[in-house]
Amino acid sequence: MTVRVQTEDFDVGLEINQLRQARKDIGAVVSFVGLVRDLNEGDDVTQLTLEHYPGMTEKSLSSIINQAKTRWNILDALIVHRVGTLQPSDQIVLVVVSSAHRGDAFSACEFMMDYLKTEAPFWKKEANSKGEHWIEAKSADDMARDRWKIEK
Amino acid sequence: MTVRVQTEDFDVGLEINQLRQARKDIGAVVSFVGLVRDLNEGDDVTQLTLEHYPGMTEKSLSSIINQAKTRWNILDALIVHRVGTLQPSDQIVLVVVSSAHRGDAFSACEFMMDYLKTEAPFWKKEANSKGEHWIEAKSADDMARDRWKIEK
Amino acid sequence: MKIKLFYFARLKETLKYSTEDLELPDESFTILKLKAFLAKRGDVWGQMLMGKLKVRAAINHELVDDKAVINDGDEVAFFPPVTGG
Amino acid sequence: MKIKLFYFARLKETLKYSTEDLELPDESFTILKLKAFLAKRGDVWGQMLMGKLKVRAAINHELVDDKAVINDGDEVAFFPPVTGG
Repeated sequence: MTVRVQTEDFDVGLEINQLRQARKDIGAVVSFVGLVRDLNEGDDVTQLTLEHYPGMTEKSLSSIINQAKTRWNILDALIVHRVGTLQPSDQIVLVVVSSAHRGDAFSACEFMMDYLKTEAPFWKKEANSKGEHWIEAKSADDMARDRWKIEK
Repeated sequence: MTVRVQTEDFDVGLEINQLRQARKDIGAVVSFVGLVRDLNEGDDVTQLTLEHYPGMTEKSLSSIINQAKTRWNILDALIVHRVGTLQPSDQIVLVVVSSAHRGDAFSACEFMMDYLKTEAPFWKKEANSKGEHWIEAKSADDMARDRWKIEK
Repeated sequence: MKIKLFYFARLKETLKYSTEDLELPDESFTILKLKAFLAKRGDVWGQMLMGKLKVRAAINHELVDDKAVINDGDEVAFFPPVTGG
Repeated sequence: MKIKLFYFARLKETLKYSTEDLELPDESFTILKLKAFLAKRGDVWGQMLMGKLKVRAAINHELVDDKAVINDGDEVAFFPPVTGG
């Protein structure tokens, strides 16, 4: 179980391979990559700056992995999240989950993203042709997280 | 939208990068990799042989992508499935979906795997220390597919 | 009428056929009637196509059920439930 | 008692503070009481901490609500709802 917050980019293929190592009990690997879009709610995005709370952010990401582990049979999990200044098409976040079976891997990966979006201390500032502004939290993200409180 | 059936291995990182190309409208990429486990229903697996129906298999995979496209807002999708003789920890199948938003990408990717498992003409023959046998279809896979007939 | 037949996986292995060209008496044939026709070839054919095993069929690369009608020139395939992925 | 304070994102930018060491009068302090205490520093503090903006708080890296009690030596943080991922 690994958690990293970094300014550098990440290599999805490499990260998946490192997570798999030489294990032969993995039947399914699900990965999620979040990227900077050049259009957000109608605005042309030129730049995105990500801030975090060193210490708390890493604890929060570890806690999200641990929650996923108690709910699903997962073998390993990785979260890498970038901070600093990013451009459209840059990678922001990577979540990888390995499991014996696909159902657990899919659910755990989506659960981790939904919790990361609403509970991990990261904040985005967007720059477009009109200037800079902090992104507002979306109620859709809260609803995505709250689904997991009722369904299994 | 790409579909490939091949004996050669695939490179997950490379496939994701090719799917992304230089697009700046992608916000989420979800990928699934299915692997050969060294243990299946209590037996030690030494080898797995995959057979398919050339022509029909490719059409079936394309149809699965098209069904996903009508249900979710996805930007691009890829299915690569290997055939021939594989060993434990070998990669069997890759499904990658890109979308503006993560919900669509997660649902479409899982939907495609559930349909692939139950509708695409592939057959697995497993070798273990006791000999060889054809894998039986699982009712759990039918149930996983049938979920999509009621929920959206 | 003439059809092309394919067998896959356990069926191919047991029947020892992967493909064959078949001339059928000129009448209306459904998948079920074709299975019964082939089952007359002997024990193993009856066991494979009309026995306890689940057999799925395709006509021209489309999954069909027992009632589907076969036409001249069709490509028909028999195989077990799929297990890929 | 002494606490360490952190501000993030819009709060940090507007208050022009990222962190500070704060000596509080020796009495029981909740997050709400600390917000009110800081709000007395002036308009922008009141707007940021007691205004329309949603503010979340953490004590020692754990998310807490307004009723949470602050102890001597705690690390307290104020920030907007999170928007990463």
